[in-house]
Amino acid sequence: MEKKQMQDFLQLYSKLSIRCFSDCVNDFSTRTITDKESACTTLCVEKFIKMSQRMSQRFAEQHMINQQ
Amino acid sequence: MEKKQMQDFLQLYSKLSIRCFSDCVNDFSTRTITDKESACTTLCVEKFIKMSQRMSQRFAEQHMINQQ
Amino acid sequence: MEKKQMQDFLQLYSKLSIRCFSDCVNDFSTRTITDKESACTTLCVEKFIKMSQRMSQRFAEQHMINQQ
Amino acid sequence: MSQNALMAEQEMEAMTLLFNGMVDTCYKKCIPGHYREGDLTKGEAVCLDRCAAKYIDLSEKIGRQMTEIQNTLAASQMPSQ
Amino acid sequence: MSQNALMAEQEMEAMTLLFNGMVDTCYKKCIPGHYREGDLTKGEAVCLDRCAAKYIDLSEKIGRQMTEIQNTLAASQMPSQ
Amino acid sequence: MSQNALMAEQEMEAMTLLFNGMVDTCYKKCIPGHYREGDLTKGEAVCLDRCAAKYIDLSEKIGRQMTEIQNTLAASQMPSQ
Repeated sequence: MEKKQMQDFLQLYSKLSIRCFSDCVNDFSTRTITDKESACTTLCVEKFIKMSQRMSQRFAEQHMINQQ
Repeated sequence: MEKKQMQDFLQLYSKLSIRCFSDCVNDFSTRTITDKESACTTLCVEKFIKMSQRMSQRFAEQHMINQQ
Repeated sequence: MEKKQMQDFLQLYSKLSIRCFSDCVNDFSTRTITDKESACTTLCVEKFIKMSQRMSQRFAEQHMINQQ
Repeated sequence: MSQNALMAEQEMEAMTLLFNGMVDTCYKKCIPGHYREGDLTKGEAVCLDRCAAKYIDLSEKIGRQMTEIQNTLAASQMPSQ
Repeated sequence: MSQNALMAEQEMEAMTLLFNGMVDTCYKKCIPGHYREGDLTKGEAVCLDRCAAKYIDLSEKIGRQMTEIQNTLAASQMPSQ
Repeated sequence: MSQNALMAEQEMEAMTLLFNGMVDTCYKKCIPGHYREGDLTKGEAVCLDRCAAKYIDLSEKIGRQMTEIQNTLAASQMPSQ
């Protein structure tokens, strides 16, 4: 992987960790992730990546058109 | 425009887009910006830039004095 | 101080200023910091730094173990 | 760096900032903070498409307004130089 | 820069991002926004320890999921190259 | 880079961070999120001026406290080196 790609990957990784943890984990009565928290996180990551891909397409379509 | 100035301009542009869109656009029943949203955005940009200029002056006055 | 350390110091300084001001200052009827605001800020800085140190230890313990 | 390479780099940076701002903002507007499925629902997808279109249009409007303000400021500062 | 030095730098950057994300997120989850004392209370300390453990575990899980998704994408894009 | 140029750069970076933090924080404290006019109202302007003064004073106080803490830490770690 190229350096630029690696940095994008790390940025996305950091952003997903913050966002999905914030949205999915609220119970601090134990130090172990519950099944519910784990399932929520899987869906959060999946949804965010699908959202990102869709936004990329829209951005390419619309922004490129406007630029011409 | 110098490189540093251009970067400041881009940062401000990004910040204003995020802030004014977040504050002014809440209707996603159409893909077209409404007149109300457009007017709100114009005022938002104007107000933010006036705020920024005022803060620059205050910062220069006060911070420079404290440094001496 | 090394360049990297200095940048970390400045980042922490900026973060603490934003956070502690946001949490501790809400009265804009004067331009002078009140005793209450000043006391709150001292505790905020102290608590954040203690929190940071504790998190560093936990991070080192747990993350290093997981990596092996 | 050549003038052209510098402009290409700035254009790239502008696009990245715009895209990231759009993703973060539209995520907040269109995706609720609980997750019942990994796919985008129909409602989420429609909301995101409209949000993207509006975000790009509004950003361009903001860019034009900023350029105007900057030109006005530059013109008003001429005499003092 | 050598391949090894580059990897070490990226590892370092990944750790810094992870640590900063953990500190900011766990601060929001565990420390109320008023300050009655400078020391961490017992409750805050326990909450932070658990939050740190959970954050690191969940981040690793997310890293594995992202790698999987990336591999699936890379495989699916092979034929078109 | 010379020692002086490095210090000037760091001073500049510190000022930029301080200014940006002040603008963002005071905007949140003083400007409501709806926009009825482009000019700053009298109330907004007064609030911003006071917020700026307080922000700079408090930041300097925080800077002094951080330096003290750092010195205490450095002193306490001396013996173990």
